[in-house]
Amino acid sequence: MHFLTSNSPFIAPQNSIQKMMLWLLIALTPGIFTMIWQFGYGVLFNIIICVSSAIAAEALMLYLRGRPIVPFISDLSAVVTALLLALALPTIAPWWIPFIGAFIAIVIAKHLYGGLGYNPFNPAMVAFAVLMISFPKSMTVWILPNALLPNGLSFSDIFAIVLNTQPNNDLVDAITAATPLDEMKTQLGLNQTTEEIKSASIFSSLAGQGWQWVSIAYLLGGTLLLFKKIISWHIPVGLLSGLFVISALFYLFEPGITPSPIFHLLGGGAILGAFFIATDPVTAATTLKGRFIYGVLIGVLTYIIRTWGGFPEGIAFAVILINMAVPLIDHYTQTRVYGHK
Amino acid sequence: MSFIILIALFAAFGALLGYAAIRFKVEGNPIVDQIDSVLPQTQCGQCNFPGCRPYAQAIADNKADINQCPPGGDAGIAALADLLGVEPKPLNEENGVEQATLVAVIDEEVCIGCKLCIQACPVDAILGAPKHMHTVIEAECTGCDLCLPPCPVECISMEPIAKTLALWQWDKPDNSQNKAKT
Amino acid sequence: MIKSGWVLGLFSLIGIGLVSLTYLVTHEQIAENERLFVLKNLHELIPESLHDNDLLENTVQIVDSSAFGSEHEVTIYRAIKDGQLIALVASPTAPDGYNGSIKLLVAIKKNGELMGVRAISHHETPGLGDAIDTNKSDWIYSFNSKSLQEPEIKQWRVKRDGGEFDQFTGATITPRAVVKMVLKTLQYYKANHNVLTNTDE
Amino acid sequence: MKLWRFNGGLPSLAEHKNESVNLPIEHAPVPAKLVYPLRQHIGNAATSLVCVGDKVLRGQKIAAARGLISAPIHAGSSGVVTDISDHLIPHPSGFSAPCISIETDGLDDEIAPVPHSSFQQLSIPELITIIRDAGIVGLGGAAFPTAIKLDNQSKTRNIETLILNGAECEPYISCDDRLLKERADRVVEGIEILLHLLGAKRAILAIEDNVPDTFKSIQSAIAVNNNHAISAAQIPTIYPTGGEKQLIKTLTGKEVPSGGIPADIGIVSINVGTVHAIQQAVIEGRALTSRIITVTGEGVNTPRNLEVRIGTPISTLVDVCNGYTKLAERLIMGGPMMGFALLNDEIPVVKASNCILVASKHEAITDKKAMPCIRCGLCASACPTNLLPQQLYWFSRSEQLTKAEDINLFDCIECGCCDVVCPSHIPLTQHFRYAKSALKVQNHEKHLSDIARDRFEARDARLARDQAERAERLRKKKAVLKEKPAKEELDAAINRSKAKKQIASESKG
Amino acid sequence: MSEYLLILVSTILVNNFVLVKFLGLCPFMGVSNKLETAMGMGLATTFVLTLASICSYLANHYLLEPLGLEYLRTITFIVVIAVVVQMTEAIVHKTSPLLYQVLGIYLPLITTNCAVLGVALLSVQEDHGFIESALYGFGAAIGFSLVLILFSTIRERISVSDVPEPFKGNAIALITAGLMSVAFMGFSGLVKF
Amino acid sequence: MNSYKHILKNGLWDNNQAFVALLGLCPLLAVSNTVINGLGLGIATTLTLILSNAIVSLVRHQVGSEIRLPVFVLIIASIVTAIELTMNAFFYELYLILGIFIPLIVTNCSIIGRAEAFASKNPIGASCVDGFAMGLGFTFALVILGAMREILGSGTLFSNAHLMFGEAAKDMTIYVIDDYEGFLLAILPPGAFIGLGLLIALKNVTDKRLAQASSQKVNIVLDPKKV
Ligand SMILES: Cc1cc2nc3c(=O)[nH]c(=O)nc-3n(C[C@H](O)[C@H](O)[C@H](O)COP(=O)(O)O)c2cc1C
Ligand SMILES: Cc1cc2nc3c(=O)[nH]c(=O)nc-3n(C[C@H](O)[C@H](O)[C@H](O)COP(=O)(O)O)c2cc1C
Ligand SMILES: Cc1cc2nc3c(=O)[nH]c(=O)nc-3n(C[C@H](O)[C@H](O)[C@H](O)COP(=O)(O)O)c2cc1C
Ligand SMILES: Cc1cc2nc3c(=O)[nH]c(=O)nc-3n(C[C@H](O)[C@H](O)[C@H](O)CO)c2cc1C
Ligand code: SF4
Ligand code: SF4
Ligand code: SF4
Ligand code: SF4
Ligand code: FES
Repeated sequence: MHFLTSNSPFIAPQNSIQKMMLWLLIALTPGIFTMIWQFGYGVLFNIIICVSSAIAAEALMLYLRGRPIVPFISDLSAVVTALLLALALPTIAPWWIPFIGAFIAIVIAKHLYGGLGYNPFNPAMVAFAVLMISFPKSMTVWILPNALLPNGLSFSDIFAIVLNTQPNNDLVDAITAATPLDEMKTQLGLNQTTEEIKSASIFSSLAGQGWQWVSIAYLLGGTLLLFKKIISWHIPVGLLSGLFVISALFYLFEPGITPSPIFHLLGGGAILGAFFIATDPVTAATTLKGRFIYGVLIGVLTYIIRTWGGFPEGIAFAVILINMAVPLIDHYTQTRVYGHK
Repeated sequence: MSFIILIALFAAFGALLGYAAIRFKVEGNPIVDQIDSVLPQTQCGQCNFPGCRPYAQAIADNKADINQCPPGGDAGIAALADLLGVEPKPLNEENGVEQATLVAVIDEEVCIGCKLCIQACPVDAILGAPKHMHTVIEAECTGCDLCLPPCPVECISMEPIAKTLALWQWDKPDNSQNKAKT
Repeated sequence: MIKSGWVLGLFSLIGIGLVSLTYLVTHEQIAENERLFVLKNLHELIPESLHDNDLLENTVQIVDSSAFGSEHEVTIYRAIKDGQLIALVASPTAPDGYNGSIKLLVAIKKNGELMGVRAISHHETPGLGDAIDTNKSDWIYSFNSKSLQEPEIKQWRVKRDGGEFDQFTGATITPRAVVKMVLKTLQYYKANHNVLTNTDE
Repeated sequence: MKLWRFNGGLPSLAEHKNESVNLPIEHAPVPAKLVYPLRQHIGNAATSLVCVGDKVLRGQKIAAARGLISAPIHAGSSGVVTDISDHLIPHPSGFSAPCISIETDGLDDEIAPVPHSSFQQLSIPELITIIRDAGIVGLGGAAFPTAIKLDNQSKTRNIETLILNGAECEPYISCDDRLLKERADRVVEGIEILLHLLGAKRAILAIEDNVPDTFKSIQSAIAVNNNHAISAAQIPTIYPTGGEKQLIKTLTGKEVPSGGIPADIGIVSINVGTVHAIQQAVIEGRALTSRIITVTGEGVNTPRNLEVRIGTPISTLVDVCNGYTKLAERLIMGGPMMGFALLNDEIPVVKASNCILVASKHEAITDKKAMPCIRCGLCASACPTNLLPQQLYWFSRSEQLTKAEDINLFDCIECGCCDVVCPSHIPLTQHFRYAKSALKVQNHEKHLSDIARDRFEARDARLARDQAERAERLRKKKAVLKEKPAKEELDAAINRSKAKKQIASESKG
Repeated sequence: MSEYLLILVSTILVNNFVLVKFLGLCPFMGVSNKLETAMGMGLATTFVLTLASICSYLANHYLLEPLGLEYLRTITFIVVIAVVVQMTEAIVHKTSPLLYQVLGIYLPLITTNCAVLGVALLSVQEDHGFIESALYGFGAAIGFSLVLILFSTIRERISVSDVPEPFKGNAIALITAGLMSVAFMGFSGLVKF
Repeated sequence: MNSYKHILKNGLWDNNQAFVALLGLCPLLAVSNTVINGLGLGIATTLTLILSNAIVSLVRHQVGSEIRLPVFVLIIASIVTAIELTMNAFFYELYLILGIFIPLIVTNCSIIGRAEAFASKNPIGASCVDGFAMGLGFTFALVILGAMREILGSGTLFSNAHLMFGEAAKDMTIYVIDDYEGFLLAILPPGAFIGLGLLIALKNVTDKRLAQASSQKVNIVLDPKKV
């Protein structure tokens, strides 16, 4: 009797990309719901526009490159990229911001490098950084948390703002503010002390109104990822401890004029970045030691950019900056192989 | 005029460089050895140089391109490109095409022992005394073909090397899923 | 070796000769260009018709960090017509722009009223802070004919801080820095009025 | 007993031992034809001692070891040599290789065994000779000639620990387990022989903790024996704890140096089946002609363990197990992690064959659609050798083989763990096998080209020398003709030729 | 002290010569295919740049200014640099043939690398003193080497990626440099001007 | 002997300094944020290329290898300084914008590159043509990249034309997109890199198309039925 041959191992694989991405999406849901609760429906528009344009861009690029479309779309990586981008954007950004962002992420940052697995830079963060540089005006206005809006914004209000490419400045000024990080930085620049600054309404006990709850929800989702072994602890722990330690140092030495470590951890995108963004396996270091170093470097750089740099939120730039160093980190953090010194 | 000083200074520089050119004169070029070690040493001359080392010399002197050695094939070109830090390019078809390595086999019935093949063989892989049949040491034959033309009775043929388990290679998995369809 | 020396010497002779020749032909024009360039900026604020002196002569350089809050040198140009001081132009530098310092020209009439303000160099973010440029927006014209009395000192702030000047959407730091420095210049003028208007030296 | 943990591994691999482990070992019948590949072991192929038409008896040596590393082969039953030629061998290449074929006569006549009731009477060189002449090779997988393994170490006597590998970590395989259940006493006696031979202080027999009843039977066998140097250890069920290096780490916390052997750290590890074969050779005086093989998988009707004459075609084994089921899809020699698929069932089993897995479709997946590597690092977490498969893959895929070698490609034990955990379904292990074999071929070619260069340069130098000599002769002749040449001229000629010679020798050196 | 630190931070990160100031791009694109060559180039450039900056300062301060020949600055600087480089080349060629081979045509190209002249001219333009000039050259070179090395490691990775055909080689390398430049914009504002 | 047509094609397309040889990138990327800037620098560079190629070609036999580089550099530097002084005198504002990149034409790698690769081996006529072709190719790249970045970045074309063509040209500015918010990336440094990358990819595609087209043509000619 004759048989066909193939190569071992013959055992079915235990995991798939799709499964990992799906878990990531699930882990993001608490954050998304908290965001809707705190900041209104704007985020939904971002998500819808981002995800649909990302899928369109992915399909287009796969088609142009002559790659099979279905298996690569159904791996959901484009959806993850789009979702992470959408969550980083201001919730009342005009519609073309998420649209352009999704295309930059998928076309330039991902497919020009060969698509899934080959991109050296985190696509979502590249898109975010490009948008930030290109459209600083639209990218720095954040809506006030619901708690501070006298009568909230309805679904249709937001719809109008998102679609209106030239929003009425007065209306926008009334409902928007800088993010807590941004405000903190601006006010520190005016020689205010942190105590004075934190008495403003957009701040609250831990960090910023609304922001702290969103961060905590992300923390919840992040733990799920750790638990499901989709990510290893090295990056989030490295990043958060890097950020914590450096901000604590400065906080200890100059308490009045530097925000607290807690503020740094919860006041902006640190948690989202630590669990969902810096952990992007494709662009992160791949050795465990390397991942820890990678995380710490991002944490420290985030603090530097936040504190002395031109951008109030440093995560995105820190991530792509350290992305550049990943091959070098990997090169110098080889594991000790069994039987070697 | 004050710039006379400048001109004098520049002239001094020129003299300095002239001196440096003499003082630090470099002879030989160790890169040739490195290039030579990458070449397959078939010594077949298909590169239009009389053997691998002359070709290596020519490459080092920028007088030959890296894509002229058919026995080395694409892998050889890639290794050269890597060594020299240039872009790899396809094999120059004028030099020939890459083939599986063969060995020469002398038909001992027909061989008249004329010694012509021995003179042609660049690596002394053929044994034999005058008027006696000759034989090829298989392990030392590089498959360069050079012994074929001189043989007056055409008793030499090139045969494929037998596949052995020792030189067997596992298949390389192909990622056809990721490749373009066209 | 010797040959290298004189070949290089020869070429440097030719090269330097060529350049020197060009220099001889052009250097006056270049000096004139540089002068005109500064003048052009000044003339945007003080039309030529308002003075008959050479603005680039008779200037004062001051470094007064207590008044201006920075170590930058401030040049003061004076416009004089018929021996009368008409106005003066100061060139303070606002140190606290979003991306660094902003160089300004502030033209003040003898009576302390502003003739105009211009930003001549800055590093502000394109699209945000660079609205202080005249070709990006008209904002900088809002200083025209303001003075220490009009509006009152408390109103010398951006609207967001309870003052009278507009900020840009999404960018308050830049206008804040400019307003602050213009105010300081006016105050300096008021304090040193006598010295500054004393034209005969 | 304190145990250590090696990196990674697969703790949650489905075991599938129950299918075959419950039936006792059955003796497979002697087939009509036995086929013996001359190379069944690591090292040189054996040389045939028989000619076509020779009559042979069971236990008769039909091929002798050749060279330092090699092992003899013995006939498994009585019969006539019908053929010595190329025949399909059980090898992933699907190649044919020289084999001796014996047509059995059904009598199963045996040459008289030379039993030794007590091994203590034998000197160590005698013991080694017995083991070598019995054709014993490692039955745990690699088929390394056991006598060689033991010989060096018995001389240096620096072995501290003897490890008996009964882990049997691969799914489906249960031959060692069955062996220990039924013949623990023989194994323990074999261990005593080895302790004596090596002068080791202790012996540890390691089995996985998923077979407690086997553990008990071993413990009682050891208790009967009352030798305190021997102990049994239960190790966690994590694939591949049975790998020599992993087992050594688990039991001793030590690591075999890369490129080294266990003896470098005072350890010898031997499979329990091998120990059984040693006991049989020494005490019973029988050469290695049969072994226990697991025949299993959804593709056979009655999975079980068989005692099989080496050389038996697989089809015979399947027949003993009541034939194929409809699900039979793939024929695998070895386990599902490290085994290889065979083209047909006429291929004989060899000394190293421990399992025939007739797999159904879902037991042996056919086409994994590979996606690009997303650098998730799961493979590195699973690698028992602590390699970075993702980087090895990156280099192998792009043919940067020397870079792969630099990051220790050759330490990969091809266990397949990385493959199983990879979410992108990349056939990593296959890439590594490819890269290793391609590198070996490249090195071989490099070696050949170095030889060619030397010969070419030697020839060039010779030609230059010849030419110089010829020129010299010519000049001398002319000089003689010229009558009394001026002295200077002669000197000049000599100098010139000297210079030439020097050039020639320089270009040679 | 802190002002020296500022010069370094500014030249290495904020005003990175390659990514922000656009100087030295040709070797940046040309010798970034492999990590080892990039390191060699980085080293050579660091040496030449620092030296050039110092020499130019000296030439400017002790030659051109006293003689009133500022308009000959470019010529003087470039000749001084060319001589320094040529000497370096001769010495490297003699002492480290491998480094020489690796750097290939780029050692002479360092002369004609705008970063070198740029450093000299900018340093003079910004009225730097001796130590500042040296630091400025050194910082610029470190910034150059840093991005060159990072770039080369990324390019090594890209070269075996599945880059679409038209983008293979220089196109994707430039886009990568662009994205690196995006990342470096994150440093903007660290040092105010 | 190179035919002039070949040299021209080489400079403009096949061996375009910017797109293919990747030389002279610094000024190319730094100054290409508007068309006019690009054009200004392109013209200055072309002029330098022609002059330097001519002179280098003239003196090529007189200069030994050990001082070749300093001599070439000296020649180029003299030419550039002369041009710089002239621009400073007659196009002052453009001179201010092009800034440090005027003196840096000296180190524009493509100039020394052509001097070494072409002019030092060829007679003066061919060298001049080569300089012209390479310069034109470089200017072409500058203008294309400039146009791309200007349109994307600020929605205009030919802004600041008066700096070059005098006050009359002030109206030349075309507002391609009115009330455009501006895609700032395009005029910032990253935009220059990415833009050139995209242009090179575009050239690759075009080359491939051209090659396909020409090989098809050959096929048609060789097709016996059609002949
Ligand atoms: C990339 C970036 C660039 C910015 N550039 C400026 C600027 O040039 N000028 C400015 O006043 N604010 C700038 N800002 C905004 C400040 O961060 C700050 O939000 C603002 O000045 C105060 O905002 P407000 O109008 O909400 O008070 C910039 C912000 C970002 C993120
Ligand atoms: C060339 C060679 C020499 C070896 N020499 C010894 C030895 O002297 N002592 C020993 O205990 N094992 C020796 N081994 C056996 C290995 O250590 C190992 O036990 C054998 O390869 C089977 O291991 P595996 O099935 O885990 O691959 C040798 C192996 C090879 C390939
Ligand atoms: C991944 C892997 C798994 C292995 N599993 C076992 C096993 O379960 N049992 C075993 O006896 N040998 C196993 N081996 C073989 C051992 O490494 C080693 O070759 C053997 O124990 C040496 O004994 P032997 O020479 O008597 O065969 C395995 C080898 C590898 C590489
Ligand atoms: C844990 C995890 C984190 C991820 N984070 C990101 C991310 O931050 N940005 C992104 O574009 N894609 C992210 N992805 C998706 C995917 O890796 C990404 O699309 C690839 O970079 C595209 O090659 C993530 C995927 C996983 C599994
Ligand atoms: S073509 Fe022949 S002679 Fe030339 S390098 Fe290759 S193998 Fe050697
Ligand atoms: S035997 Fe013939 S083919 Fe072989 S190396 Fe010699 S000449 Fe070449
Ligand atoms: S498990 Fe697979 S996808 Fe993950 S890093 Fe390893 S090879 Fe890549
Ligand atoms: S096959 Fe090799 S690389 Fe993969 S897990 Fe096993 S030892 Fe590690
Ligand atoms: S133009 Fe080549 S390095 Fe600047």
